[in-house]
Amino acid sequence: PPPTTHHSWILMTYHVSTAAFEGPLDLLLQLINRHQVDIAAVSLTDLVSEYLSYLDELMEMDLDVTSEFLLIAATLIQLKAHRLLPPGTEIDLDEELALMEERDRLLSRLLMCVTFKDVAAVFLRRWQEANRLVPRMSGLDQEIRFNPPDVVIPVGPAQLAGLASRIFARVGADPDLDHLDLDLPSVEAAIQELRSRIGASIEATFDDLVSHCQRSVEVAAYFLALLEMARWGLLEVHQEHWLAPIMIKHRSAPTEIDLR
Amino acid sequence: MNTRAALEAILFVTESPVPIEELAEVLELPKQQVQIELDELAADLVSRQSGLVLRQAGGGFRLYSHPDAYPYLERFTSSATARRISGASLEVMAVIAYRQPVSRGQIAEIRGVDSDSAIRTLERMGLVEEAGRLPGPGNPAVYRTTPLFLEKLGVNALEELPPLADHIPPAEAVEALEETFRPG
Amino acid sequence: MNTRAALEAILFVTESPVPIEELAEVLELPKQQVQIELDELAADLVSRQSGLVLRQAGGGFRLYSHPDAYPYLERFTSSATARRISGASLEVMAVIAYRQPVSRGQIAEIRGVDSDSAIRTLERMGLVEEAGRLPGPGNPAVYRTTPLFLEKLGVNALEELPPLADHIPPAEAVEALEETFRPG
Repeated sequence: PPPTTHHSWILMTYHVSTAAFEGPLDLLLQLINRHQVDIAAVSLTDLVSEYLSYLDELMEMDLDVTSEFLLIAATLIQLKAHRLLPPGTEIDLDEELALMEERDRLLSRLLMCVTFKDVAAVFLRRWQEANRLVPRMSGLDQEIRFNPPDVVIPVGPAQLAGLASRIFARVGADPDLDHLDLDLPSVEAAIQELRSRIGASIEATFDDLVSHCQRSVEVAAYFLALLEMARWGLLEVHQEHWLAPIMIKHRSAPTEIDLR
Repeated sequence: MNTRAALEAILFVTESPVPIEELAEVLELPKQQVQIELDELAADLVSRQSGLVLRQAGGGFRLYSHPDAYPYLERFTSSATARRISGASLEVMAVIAYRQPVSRGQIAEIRGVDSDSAIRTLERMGLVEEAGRLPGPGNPAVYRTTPLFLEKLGVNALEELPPLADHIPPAEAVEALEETFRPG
Repeated sequence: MNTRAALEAILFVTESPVPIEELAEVLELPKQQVQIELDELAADLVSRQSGLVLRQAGGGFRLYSHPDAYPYLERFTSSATARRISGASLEVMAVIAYRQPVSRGQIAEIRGVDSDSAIRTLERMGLVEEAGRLPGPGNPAVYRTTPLFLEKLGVNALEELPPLADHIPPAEAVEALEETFRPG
């Protein structure tokens, strides 16, 4: 086999380990990337079934499944169906052409998406560099006023009103925390820590486990870690009622066989 | 990085004078040592005829532009760079125009980011001004737009500003905002 | 006051990079002379291991704290709090940078996902701004990058951004992708 020295190309700069994806194109790219050890084609059959199972999961969770998701699913299914046709099957030329067109559109969108992701990685590096260079923001420090004739407001009344509307609308919009340095704790780190802290045969409450946390985001990270570990069967989680303390029990090895 | 350089960087970026105790803490040095470094930095600025000076004011230390630079800085205010109203300043102007009188804290709350330096710049430009102080802790200043603002925008009175018809924020958000606007 | 000192003072108070032409005008010196002074100031900052650096980006010159001083600065100014930026915001920033002026719809089309919240974040950070509206139903706004964006990316003009063509996946990779999606 060829040496697999280089990483898969699609998300060269994006390492994604969880199921967090942004939209259908991103999901598709991640699935391709996951299967791609070297630069080689990925099995269409695997890709389609994985994509569809994610789609199922999203619908079950009642998440916002946009028409984009379904459109791409339809194209994928058609492509796969086409491959499964026995040789010599009569094909409708119009349908064939339409499918080719859909396929090319999907391909070019994927390539465009990858291209922008790649350049975004360059932006990130530069952004991080620039952030370490701090400019002074206090402006003039001597009592100097601007010459009134020099002052120019670069917008008209209508634009100013539009700007004000947007600002006030933002107040009610979903909070985005991008611009804050929250130093968010990672769930993975919380899992590591919980694993080492919850040794064998320990019973604890969630409050005990997070007593050292100072911020609610840290508590949230531990909570997510807890859910994840419960899902893996490493922990047993129990709560009497919704205000009661969350009890956590360590489960030794999931390989233990119940003989009863 | 040596202590002098770190000290210089801190005194450069700070927006208000830094007490020596805080410098000592950040640099992890005894106060006496910090004082020596401060004295040396000040002397160095003087000896190499720098355009900056180190001054002790308001209970702390900070770098300032040299008083002799005044004529240059005055001329600089007429330059396109200094006159350009940044996106941040424009936003602050829009908030003040439609919510006046409004305090720094309320502006920061609405924009979601600290807006002090933008307010200062607009003040220097003569587009906004203090319009009294709120009762309550700290007696925060409130700001309003000036006649120059109206003139430059090309309207005769505040009543002529176009109404904010679109983008009505959801009811809870309005309530939360009004809560923060209630003085006292 | 000597030229160097005046230059230092201007670069100290400015709130955005100053083009060399403006420095020449304020200092009343030919551009070449100003360039020499800038070079000397930059060299001087390096040689005396200053905590400040002179940088050319965003079409002009400005003083910044030295990168190594960063760990000391966070508590002194809000502009030193590292602005984290999400992958989504970076991608939207890239799309706007290379496709400007571009509408929300076009951005969503390229990314395959609604990008409104990332656009809002970038707007709030002052990295992108509205650049007018398209004719047609709903008059959708189009966006462009701001001078702050150039300053942050360390370039002087959009043309200095890395060519998008350099980031298209290699031919073998495209072939592999085509192979995957071959229907028959």
